[in-house]
Amino acid sequence: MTDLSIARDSRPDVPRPTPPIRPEYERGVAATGAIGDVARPLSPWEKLANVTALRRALLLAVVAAVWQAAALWQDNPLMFPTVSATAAALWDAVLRDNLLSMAWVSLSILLKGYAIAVVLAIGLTTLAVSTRIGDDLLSTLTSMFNPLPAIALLPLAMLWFGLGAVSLTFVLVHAVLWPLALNTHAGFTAVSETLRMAGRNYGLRGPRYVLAVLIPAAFPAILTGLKVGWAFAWRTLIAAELVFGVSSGKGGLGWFIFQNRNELYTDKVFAGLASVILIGLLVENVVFRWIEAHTVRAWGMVR
Amino acid sequence: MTDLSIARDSRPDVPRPTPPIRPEYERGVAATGAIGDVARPLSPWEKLANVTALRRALLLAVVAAVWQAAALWQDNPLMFPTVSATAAALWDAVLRDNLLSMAWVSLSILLKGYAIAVVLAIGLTTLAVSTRIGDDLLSTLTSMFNPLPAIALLPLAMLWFGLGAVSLTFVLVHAVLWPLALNTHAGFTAVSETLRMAGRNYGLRGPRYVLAVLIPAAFPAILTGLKVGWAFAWRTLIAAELVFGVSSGKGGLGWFIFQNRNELYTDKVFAGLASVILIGLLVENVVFRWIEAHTVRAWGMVR
Amino acid sequence: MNALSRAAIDPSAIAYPVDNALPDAALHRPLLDVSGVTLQYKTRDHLVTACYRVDFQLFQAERFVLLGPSGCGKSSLLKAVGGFLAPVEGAIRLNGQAVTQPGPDRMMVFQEFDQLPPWKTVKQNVMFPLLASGKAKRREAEEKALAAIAKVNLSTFADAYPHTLSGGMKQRVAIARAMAMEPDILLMDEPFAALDALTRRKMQEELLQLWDDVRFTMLFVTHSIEEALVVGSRILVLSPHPGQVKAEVNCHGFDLSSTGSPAFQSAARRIHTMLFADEVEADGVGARS
Amino acid sequence: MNALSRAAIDPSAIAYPVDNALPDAALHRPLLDVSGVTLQYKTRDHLVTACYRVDFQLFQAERFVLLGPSGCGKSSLLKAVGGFLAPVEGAIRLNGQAVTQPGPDRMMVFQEFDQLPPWKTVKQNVMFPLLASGKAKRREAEEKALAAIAKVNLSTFADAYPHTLSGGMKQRVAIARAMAMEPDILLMDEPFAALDALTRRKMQEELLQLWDDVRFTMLFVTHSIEEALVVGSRILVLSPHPGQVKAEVNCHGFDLSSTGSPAFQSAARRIHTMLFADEVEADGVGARS
Amino acid sequence: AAEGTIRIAEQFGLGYLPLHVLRHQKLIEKHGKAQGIDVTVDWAQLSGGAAMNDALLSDSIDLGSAGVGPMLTIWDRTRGSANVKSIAALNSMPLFLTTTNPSVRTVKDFTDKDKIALPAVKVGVQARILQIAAEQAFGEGRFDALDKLTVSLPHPDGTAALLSGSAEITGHISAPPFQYQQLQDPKIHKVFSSYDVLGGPHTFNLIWCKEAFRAKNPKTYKAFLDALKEAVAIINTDPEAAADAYLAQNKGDLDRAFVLSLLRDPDIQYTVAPQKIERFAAFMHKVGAIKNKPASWKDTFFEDLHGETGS
Ligand SMILES: Nc1ncnc2c1ncn2[C@@H]1O[C@H](COP(=O)(O)OP(=O)(O)OP(=O)(O)O)[C@@H](O)[C@H]1O
Ligand SMILES: Nc1ncnc2c1ncn2[C@@H]1O[C@H](COP(=O)(O)OP(=O)(O)OP(=O)(O)O)[C@@H](O)[C@H]1O
Ligand SMILES: [Mg+2]
Ligand SMILES: [Mg+2]
Repeated sequence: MTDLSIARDSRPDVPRPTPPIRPEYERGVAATGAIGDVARPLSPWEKLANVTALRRALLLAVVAAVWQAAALWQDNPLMFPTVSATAAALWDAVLRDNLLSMAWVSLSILLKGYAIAVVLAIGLTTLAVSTRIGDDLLSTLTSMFNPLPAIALLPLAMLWFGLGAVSLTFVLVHAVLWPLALNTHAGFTAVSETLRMAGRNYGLRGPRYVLAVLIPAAFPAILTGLKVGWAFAWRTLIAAELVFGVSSGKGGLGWFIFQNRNELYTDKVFAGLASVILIGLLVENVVFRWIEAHTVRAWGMVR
Repeated sequence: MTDLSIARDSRPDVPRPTPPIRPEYERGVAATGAIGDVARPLSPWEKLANVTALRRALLLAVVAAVWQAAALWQDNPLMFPTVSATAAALWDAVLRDNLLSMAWVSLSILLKGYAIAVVLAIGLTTLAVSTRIGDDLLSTLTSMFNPLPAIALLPLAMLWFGLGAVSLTFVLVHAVLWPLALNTHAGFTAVSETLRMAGRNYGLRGPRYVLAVLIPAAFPAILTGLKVGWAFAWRTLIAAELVFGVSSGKGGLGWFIFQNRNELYTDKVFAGLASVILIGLLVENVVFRWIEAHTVRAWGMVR
Repeated sequence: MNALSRAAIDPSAIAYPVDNALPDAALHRPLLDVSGVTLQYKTRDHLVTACYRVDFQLFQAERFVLLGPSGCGKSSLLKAVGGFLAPVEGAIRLNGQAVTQPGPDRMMVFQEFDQLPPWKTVKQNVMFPLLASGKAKRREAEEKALAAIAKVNLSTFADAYPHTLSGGMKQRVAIARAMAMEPDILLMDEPFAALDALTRRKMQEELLQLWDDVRFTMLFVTHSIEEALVVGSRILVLSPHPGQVKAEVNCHGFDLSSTGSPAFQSAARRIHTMLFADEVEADGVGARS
Repeated sequence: MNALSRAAIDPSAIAYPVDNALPDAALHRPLLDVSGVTLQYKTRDHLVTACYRVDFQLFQAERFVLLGPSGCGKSSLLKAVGGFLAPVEGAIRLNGQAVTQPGPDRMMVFQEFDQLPPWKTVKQNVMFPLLASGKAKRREAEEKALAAIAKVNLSTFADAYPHTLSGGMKQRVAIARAMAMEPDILLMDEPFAALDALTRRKMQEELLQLWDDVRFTMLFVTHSIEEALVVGSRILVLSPHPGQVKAEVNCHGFDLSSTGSPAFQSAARRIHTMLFADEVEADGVGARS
Repeated sequence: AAEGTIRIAEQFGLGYLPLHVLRHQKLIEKHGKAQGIDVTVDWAQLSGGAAMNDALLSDSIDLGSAGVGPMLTIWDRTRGSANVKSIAALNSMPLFLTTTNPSVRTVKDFTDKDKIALPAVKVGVQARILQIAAEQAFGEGRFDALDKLTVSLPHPDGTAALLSGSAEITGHISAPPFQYQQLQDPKIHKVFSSYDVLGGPHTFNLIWCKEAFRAKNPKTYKAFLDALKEAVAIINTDPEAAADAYLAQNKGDLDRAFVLSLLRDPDIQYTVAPQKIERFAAFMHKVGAIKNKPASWKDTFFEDLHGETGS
């Protein structure tokens, strides 16, 4: 044990503040049963700023304004129509071109492909965390197939599934499966060792372990995968509908866009894209936000 | 404090094992300076199974064998050539069609777009974690633009950047930016509160804080984003090259695929795709594995 | 109510209360047999030996304490018994069977605060192992969980998520979770380290009470000599890193009421000397293999 | 070498060693002024009050201890002083300025084990705040880091990554990190809870030694009354959840050598009674607002 | 672009042979010299009419080449603004409807089990020709009778599907050379040629630009037009040289004899004068694909060729 006095003498040049000696006290403790929210009230402006929907709506308005200004400045309606022209075309397309039912066709196929991909991704990653060869398999398949564009699968899809919705679903599954599996797997491997051990301590193994421990523990990563997968499902669907979508006369949004692009109705093309954007905003701000609020945010897993 | 004897009497029916009383002992402690690796030696078979490269090579061989068998069984070389035909076409394309230099053209554009997207994604997410409006901006922009296919940006890209590499780069940035930003942002928000506080305790703020704390702490998620982004850069590049075609005589892999598809050289089309796959495997198993081994794995952040 | 005010009891006068003793065979076959166990971690550029040729036996209903300086491999040993870590040398046998994997027969309380699944409320957390291991149906599990939560004084927080709890509260949930399981073997890694004196004492009481009811076998890690004497019936003293067995000491004679007694004090002093004899000269706690 | 063997000293005979006293003004303006501070957490469906109208002052070079039962808001108070948590009521002033954000003038040792950036080795971890705050250049930081690491007996683990350390070792790295910074104010949240008796004593010694060299101001959270008496110069006793001030007690008279003395024992008993008086009747540690 | 540079986009296929020839033989440069300017030519390859029009409208290229449909579309949409018009036609070629279904002799024989592949359902040239044929077969106004059988597939994929007989594709309308490759297979036969449907040879591909380009670069424009005319002349007089140019441009190892046989096919004609544009435009106007109906083919052409006899 070091002698304090020696150390003290060794640094005589440093000023050595010494705290004052204060009286002791004891206090009664107040009953606190009814402590409510003592937060300071917010100003109306702060309250408004706290409404996420409002802030985002404003942001959208700014984006729209920038678009409108850029389009007016470019003055090339055949390449870059204004917001107002797009909105008019959108309205027109809803009324006369059945845009809503086209969007529904796309959406329903998309949801089917998405659901299949989610199931496959969970299965594949379960395999990957359970066995080493499964891990190799996932990593190899992902790095092989993930970079392949949907168009490359076209001949194979036709060969195996013919034309129509099944092929489209196949291509969608390809679009969603790999990024989702990558995210899910990364999420699984990042689960804390202690949580893993706790789960295995309960006697959980295999699929039950994955379901009850890994999936919720990796949920933030899985959610990201779902978001990325969702976006890429759209990207792929629109590109693939050009090829597969209209075999039975029922075109989707992709077809609508393609057709109007071919006929140089650029405002309608933008209207089609705008509906993709609107659906994206809706899904992000309603579906994914709701899931987030009731899972990872409620659990304190993300800020 | 509960009286143990009462509790004891209250459950007289349960057998109450009592441990034996054993002698105490003391022991000398051996010098342990030179304890080496006392692991049991592995059998040669186990050793082989431990070589990841070997296991993955085997897996690739299996995939190739399945492909070959399926192709032979389908017997439809116009739609689904065999591995051997593809390999021959690949070899031929390397020797006579300058496949390597085409791959290089694609790769260099891809790397440029990728790099720009990474910088933008980091910037955008830094903004998103620093300010609430930045968060709204990222979330809104991502949900708006992520679902848009590259083809939708084509007219705009041409309008702003003309035909050629710049437009391709723009489309690539679009492909990589959003998923990467999504992953990075999710990673940032999942950083543990304690680590955040530790970082801020050092007086780190703004970009320094992001760079020194958030990025390494969220690195597993960022790495996933980089992998997904890499894959989608390829998907997009190949699809976009088909549409943009070539200007000034320098085509990439996508163009090679398109050209050969037009001339019904399906084996060469597959050779083009195979080179995408090979590059994917190489990047995954060399570049990303190396990064992983020296970061998240060394840090014990993933298993 | 508190130990300081209790009268001292001569520990040598206390023996096990033998009421419904089991047949001899069960008594004389150890439940858990750890023999010559060396544990190592391989990191990228180092090989760390956590403990070296450790042997000890646990008989049924023993409260066995691992005591040793920080980093001597206590947690590692516990993990090995839990089935999470395979020994590179030696063997761990449970009822004569080598331990190869974890299981709900050996409930573990970990040292880390992040052992509670964050997606489950306090109550769900306590119910989780009961349901997962099939030990109880939902209704029964809920009852047991609420009882255990009450024991650790967290009833008002039954529906709170772990991230809203303080460090000590989290540890108490983990303790409740393990106690609700009434397991055959309870593995506890410094469960009371984050608790204040009173809460700690209450937890110790509850634990001993439960032991007396259920007579589980317990392997308990602590760094507090006093706690070892109170909670344990036998103490294994480990040397500093890499941990080796230094001694085994009986302490079934002490309970919560003995802490003030001279016998207790002298036992504490004896173990203290045992543990830290080398340190006085070497003044170093860690040494790397 | 160990406290048990030391002779008892009358605490009333010990006063601050006043050698180079500062001018009066600095002495009589508190460095840190916490007045009427209420801390609350809003969760999705609850509002949790962590502590209620807490006041205390810290003068320069004081070693101020927060003592209270688990969940009474000690960590929350420390976080508020650290600038991580804004009070919903009352104010925290540092040198007369309201605390609004964290800073390297108030180095914090957290209660959780995951406070070490996992991507930095032990040495890098200790150097990190020195470099980040610009307090030292690389060379100097390395020297200071190695010295601090040696003080916490982890020299052999200087190049190990945190995930390869035991719980107690991680806490020691955090302590080294804070001590290497030689900050004006040191905020420590149960830093020694995961340490065995000897290591803990050594850490306490090092901390007091450093204090004597640097004369930083310290706000220290512990749940051990003995530790509070040894480490602190003044103790704030908090009531159970939600924490309110019960008393302030002086203890500058005790140091590491006094633990055996009757004065120490009686001070410990006094605080014990203060802390747990209500519990005896209520037998409940937590109550939710 | 300043006078002296010209950016031309071409596509794959025999239809663009005049462009291949003038590129291969550097005819634009040659005719530029005759005008007294040094012309630098930037060549780009794009993959379809829509991309072509996008590139043209965004000023990424000066001259775009594709089928009749895209030309009429952009002419219609830019009337009164950019005023895109044709410079010249490139060729007249027949488009065949081919099928693997032996029971199909006329378009009336297709049943719901059949699928007809074409590059763009409802909007492409191929789709228009099928619509005209359907109207002829099923009666006035019933032009969309077969649309429900059609499937969008790029030429190569459609061809592969038809040749391999494995997908449910039984019919295909593509373009040379795919349709000729298909007909070499004995299982595949021709249902109609577009020449029968439209009543004679018709223009398939054209090349066009904005009015502003022609106005600002009269010399370059003239150099191009002269070069094109010379290229067409070369093709018609020296097929061997044309075939070499084609093979050089398309690098692939297509059979030279096959190319030559196509060049010698009387159905395949290379001429700068348009044929049956008016018939086509009238149909597109009728079905609402274009809003303006050209009174004569001359409305859609710059006046340089107004002296030719077109239709
Ligand atoms: N995952 C790991 N990888 C590498 N080394 C490790 C790992 N976990 C522990 N160690 C090393 O093993 C030794 C023993 O660690 P262990 O956690 O068992 O100690 P402990 O006795 O529980 O200490 P404490 O009382 O501080 O918790 C330490 O030297 C530590 O560095
Ligand atoms: N992030 C949070 N969200 C909601 N409530 C919280 C949060 N952190 C702490 N609390 C609540 O605040 C109260 C005080 O917590 P705090 O961590 O300050 O206690 P403590 O005195 O440090 O306890 P311990 O000694 O167990 O660490 C507790 O009731 C706890 O439930
Ligand atoms: Mg431990
Ligand atoms: Mg705390």
